[in-house]
Amino acid sequence: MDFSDTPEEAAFRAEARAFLDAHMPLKAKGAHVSRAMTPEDVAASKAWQRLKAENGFAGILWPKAYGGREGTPMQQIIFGQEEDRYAVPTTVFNQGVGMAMPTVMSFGTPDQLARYPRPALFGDEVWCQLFSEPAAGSDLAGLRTRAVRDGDDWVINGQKIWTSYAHFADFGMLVVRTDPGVAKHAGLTFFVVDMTTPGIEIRPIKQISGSSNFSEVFFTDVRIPDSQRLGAVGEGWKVALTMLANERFTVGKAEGPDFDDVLALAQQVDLDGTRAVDDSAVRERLAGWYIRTAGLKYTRLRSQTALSRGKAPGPENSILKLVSANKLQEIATFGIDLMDMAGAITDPEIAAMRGLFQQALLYAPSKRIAGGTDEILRNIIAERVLGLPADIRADKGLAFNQIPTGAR
Amino acid sequence: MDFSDTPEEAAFRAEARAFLDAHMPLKAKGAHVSRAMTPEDVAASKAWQRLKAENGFAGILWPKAYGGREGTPMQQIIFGQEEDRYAVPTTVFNQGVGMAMPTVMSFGTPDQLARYPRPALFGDEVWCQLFSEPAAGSDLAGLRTRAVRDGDDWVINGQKIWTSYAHFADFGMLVVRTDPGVAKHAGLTFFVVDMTTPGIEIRPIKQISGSSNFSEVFFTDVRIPDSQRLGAVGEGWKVALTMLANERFTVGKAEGPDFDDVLALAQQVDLDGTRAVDDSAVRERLAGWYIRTAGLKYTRLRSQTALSRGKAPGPENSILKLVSANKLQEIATFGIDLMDMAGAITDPEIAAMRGLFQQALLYAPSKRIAGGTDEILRNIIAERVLGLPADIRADKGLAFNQIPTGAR
Amino acid sequence: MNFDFSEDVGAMREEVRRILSDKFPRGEVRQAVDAGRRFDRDFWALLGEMGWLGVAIPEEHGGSALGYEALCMIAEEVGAALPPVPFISTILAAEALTLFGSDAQRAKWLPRLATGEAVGCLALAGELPVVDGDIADIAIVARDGDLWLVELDQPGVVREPIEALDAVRTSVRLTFTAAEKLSGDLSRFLDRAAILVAFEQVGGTRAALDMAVGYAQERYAFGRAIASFQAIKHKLADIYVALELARSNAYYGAYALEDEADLPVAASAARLAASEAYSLAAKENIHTHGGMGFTWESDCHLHYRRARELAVGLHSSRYWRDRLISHLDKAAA
Amino acid sequence: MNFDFSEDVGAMREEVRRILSDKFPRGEVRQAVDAGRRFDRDFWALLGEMGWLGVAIPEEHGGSALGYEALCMIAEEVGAALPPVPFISTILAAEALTLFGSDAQRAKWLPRLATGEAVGCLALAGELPVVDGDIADIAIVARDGDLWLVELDQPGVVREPIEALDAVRTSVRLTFTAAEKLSGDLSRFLDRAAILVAFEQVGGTRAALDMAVGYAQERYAFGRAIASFQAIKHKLADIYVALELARSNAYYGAYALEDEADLPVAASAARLAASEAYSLAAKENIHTHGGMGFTWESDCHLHYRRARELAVGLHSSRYWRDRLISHLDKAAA
Repeated sequence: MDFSDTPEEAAFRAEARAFLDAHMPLKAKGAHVSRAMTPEDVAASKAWQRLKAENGFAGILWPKAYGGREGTPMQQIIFGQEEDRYAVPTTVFNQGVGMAMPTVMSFGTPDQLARYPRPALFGDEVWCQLFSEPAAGSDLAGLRTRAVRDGDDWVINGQKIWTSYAHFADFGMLVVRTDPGVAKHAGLTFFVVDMTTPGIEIRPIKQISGSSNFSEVFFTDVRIPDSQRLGAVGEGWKVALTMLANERFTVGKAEGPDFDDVLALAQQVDLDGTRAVDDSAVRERLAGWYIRTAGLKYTRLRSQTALSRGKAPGPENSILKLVSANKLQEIATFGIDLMDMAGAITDPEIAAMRGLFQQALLYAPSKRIAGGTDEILRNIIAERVLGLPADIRADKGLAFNQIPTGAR
Repeated sequence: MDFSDTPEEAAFRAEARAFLDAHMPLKAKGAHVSRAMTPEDVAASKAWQRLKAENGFAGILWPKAYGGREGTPMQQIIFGQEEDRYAVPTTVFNQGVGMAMPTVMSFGTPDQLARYPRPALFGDEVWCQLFSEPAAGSDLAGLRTRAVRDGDDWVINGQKIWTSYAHFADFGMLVVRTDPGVAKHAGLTFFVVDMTTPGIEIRPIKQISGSSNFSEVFFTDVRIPDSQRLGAVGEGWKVALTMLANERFTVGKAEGPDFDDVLALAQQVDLDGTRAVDDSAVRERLAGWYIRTAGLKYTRLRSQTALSRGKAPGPENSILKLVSANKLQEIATFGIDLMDMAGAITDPEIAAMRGLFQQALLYAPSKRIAGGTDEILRNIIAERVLGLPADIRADKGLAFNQIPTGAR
Repeated sequence: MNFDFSEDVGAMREEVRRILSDKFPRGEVRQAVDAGRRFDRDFWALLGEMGWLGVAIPEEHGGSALGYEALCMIAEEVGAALPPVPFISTILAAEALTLFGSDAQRAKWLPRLATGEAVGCLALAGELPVVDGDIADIAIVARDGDLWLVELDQPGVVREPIEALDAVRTSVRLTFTAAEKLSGDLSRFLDRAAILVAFEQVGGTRAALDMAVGYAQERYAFGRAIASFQAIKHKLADIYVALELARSNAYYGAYALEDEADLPVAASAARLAASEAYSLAAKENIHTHGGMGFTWESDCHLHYRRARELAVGLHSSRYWRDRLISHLDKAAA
Repeated sequence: MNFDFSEDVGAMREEVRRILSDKFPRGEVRQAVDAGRRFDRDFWALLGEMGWLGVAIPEEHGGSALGYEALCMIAEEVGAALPPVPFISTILAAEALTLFGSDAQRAKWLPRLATGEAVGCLALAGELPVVDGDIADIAIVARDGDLWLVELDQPGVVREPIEALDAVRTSVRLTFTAAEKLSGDLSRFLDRAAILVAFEQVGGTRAALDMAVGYAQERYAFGRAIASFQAIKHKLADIYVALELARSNAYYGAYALEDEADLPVAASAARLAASEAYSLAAKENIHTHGGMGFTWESDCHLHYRRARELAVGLHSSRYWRDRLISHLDKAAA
């Protein structure tokens, strides 16, 4: 085992650091930002994306033909580690550059390949994902948005949900049902959609925290030319899975209070005259979160080591999200309780640690849901890692329009 | 709410207490006995059962025709509360008097009714239960022991398991498969079997603790006259369910270390110069077990109140066992850890509290399995209390001999 | 022996539940909050008329003296429905005055609290947060282990709304210059308050579980109700177990309100079990709703926020664990 | 960066695993125990010949000096297979002498420990319990914060077998009259021992999970493998998560054996995570086996007993939580 860089890695790290130093300040210690994106934030993200692309740090694994570096997974890891130390703008390009464009590169026509990847990489065009629907969450292939062929066009009707950055997006990656009379995975087709197309309406979703980070996207007689189809008709599930597989590369650390923050809180809080961190019950909780935090950190390093040895990222990312999302909710709850009666105060001007824990309490539930619920992640671990049988399928062998549906 | 007796209840309690005082000493405080039954123990249990029956305390709910009192559920509760205070012999009559005979009374022929209940009540005959099989545990109706009609007899071949007191039992309550060609619940028939019948072989099961409280019972060409059939041919499942429903009345408190014991241990153990009970992490655990212990106690009282108001006992007993079995395993583990390195010692002459916690560690796993696993109990609560749907059935609509089976 | 509420209280529960569900069907509370209707004065007046606010107030002070069983039951139902009225604040203020007020204080305030003409609130943590302090007429204040009465129409009283977890009730920072000392001891008041709040929490737990059960039966995925997946079924079963344990502990608490011999233990256990159950139910109710649970419109957050606010409102679990184990330790010495 | 064992160690692992599984197929260890074969001297001699006992012993003292990665790997495989040999006792005794022994002590004992000619044991808790004390030639004894070497063939040494949790290894009460003081500090030794034992625990966790996974796939109920029920699937997934977290913490511990800068934190985290994972896996392995898991013949109890014995053997988690948080607190001050 060796935590030091190889000479090649060290050289790349120095190059990355020089670039970052030249353009961005280091992060302040303990800084946590969690607020809705403004147009100014988006502009900053675009500018930073362009700067990275121009300096060969945006598409490290991308082909040079699209402006990439054709670098190594280890270089991507190193750049991520370094960038994480700087106060860079919150990115709106994870879905476009990390997930959508690799999918376009897998399934795109020559025209599509000429048109889309480069502007995405250089920060000119933002992409969003149009997969989930109100009745298709964990069971994504149960989606109901319909596309009907009409001459050279397709006409789309239906509703998508949980779309991040829909308002700022230029294009969307859209999967819809083109044949409800066949099995649910077989009747789907994938499109690239211009978000300015008439008939698209975007409505922000008010979350339990009161803010809005996601939107619903409604499609009413939206016409899409067949040239914007990605992959064959009926092949939409395969395209969608390719895109979701790329999500594994983009999953970062969960934002919000982690071990260091709850340790800091326990150092501040006084319990009957002693610091909370000296209390045995507090220590027991802290120790539990530390071994999870450290365990995830070293699991990520093991995974990166495997990646650098040429192995594909495996289901270990399911572990990362499952553990970190639940830990986040536990830490938020504990932090509030540790503040005793003052824990109910959410005002960042009054609450301890500027309301970090109260804020986290209100977004933690989404972390256990978005990108795969706890239950879906446990199924993935059980089935793909341990080789256990799949759940019994009530919809097996049925045409989509024959599958039982509930009131919601 | 009122914890005091009505005048009638008080009179009965006084009567019970006078009887108990006359015959048995009070329990010593903190006494816990857990060892295999000896023939002497069985003799003591029989003598005590006879004494209770002769004094009208054995079959409080039983008809007078069989030697019962025809009393009230509240009287049975009161006698149980009082008897629990005395050092009475461990009973071998729970299954016979509490479960088997009520079932005989529901399904028995006049001859059977004349023959069986009275000797059971008066301690002359011990009964055991022959339901579970190696391949039929949670899925009890998946049992494979076969009975084939041969003239006026049935010939039994197969194996039962987890039978308590098989060696001491005079009779067994036996459910077997008489028709493997129909759905699994439909092909079962119930018998009363004389345990001295040739072809029955009893082998004790060595448990993980090293002791043996259960047996396997093997049937090789065992002949049972049709007159010992209980209920109609094919009606065995209904009879078995009746017997299991009576189990709800007999479930007592789980033996072994409970809150009081772990509190006592925490008062004894020294942690860096202070008593463990003063340690905040220890207090957190203790408080968690206390609210469960008290919650179960008061849930039982609520259930008894409902019973005294004429309501049938509901699925609350599923809660009692689910919570108490898991709590037992947690307490045993914690007690051992609290002893630090000395916790590994099991010798009752050396270990703290005479090895109570170490002993419990080794039988606690069985409490989460016997009489319904954690999973079965959660299913019962989910389905019968909350009204949630049953699991999808892979064996639905199949004849028994068409149901998929595994290697075990 | 009878370990259940009386049949009278059982009959009254039907009525209380019906009135609450008629007035506040699903969605109504959230819509009231969204529309800024933070205090439903009409419904509050109705509660006064129905006598729900005065069940534990002596008859000579305008109460019905139906007793604590009735009060516990109403607290449970209110905890389930979350109506935008200062119920628990007001009954706890009345409780403090009933126990510890002077004759003059009782005569002045209890009749008005019993009818809803006056609203009470508690300031147990210093200046803030004081729940319902924006609309209260009196505050019961804890300071240095004593309880004080502060009349809020006096000069020198300042109430400044602050952001807090609860979505329905408003909290304020409360400052004042004059207060009247009450006679009683704070820990006894906290014990009694904890039991009444435990019933509120039990009600909230039940409501959150009901929501989750309802949604899991209606929501289909993979061609089946999600309630048919064991991951969901067993989680809901565990919440039910927590609810029943909390309810049983709370019932013993209700008994201890009448017979105080075991009050500290009964109160601590009731509060700990109820806080644990409500936290679990509220958080897993959101999770059972999936993405929908994370939307403002799902109403799930009303319980999630309330669960945490109640869990810290009368001190968090640490205080109660210490109180519980200290008493049990002494008793077993 | 490279956060994994070297490829050499990976190749050696294949061999170690093959030898252990050939010699101790499922059921073999329990049968050996039942037959009173408490110490398999032939297999022990083989381990010595293969060089497994001396991988972390310097070459001048008869070791192969392959290093700690190899030792951690072997500990993991031994922890999975539970062979009736005093492996961990002996390597920890050798570790104590390597770190803290005098030249004479090292020269006398390390070559014999490296070949298996001598067996070591640890007496960290006073007289008892001393695991493998029945068959050991030397004991490393902790007293008053110091470590001592006791040669067990001396007069005055008494070893009295006692009943303890482990089914495979025997514990004794050990008394003696003469001991030689070692130079080192106890807490550093405990840290290093905790990391090596953590690998044993990780191996045990993996083995218990494998048993549960295998059984759940073979066992049918209600016409389907019980592994297809989410209650079982998700439980096994949770055990896998605990295993991976424990493994990752243990790997960092292996790194800290070479670079001690972060040793107390790495050791505490490795031990806490491994104790938690093994306890969970061992108990739920029994439960997954249902009634069968509760029989002596199922072998499930070998891990259940070992898991608890290891969890308390180098102090229980309380010690390690204090050590961990004290260091992290200081580091973040």
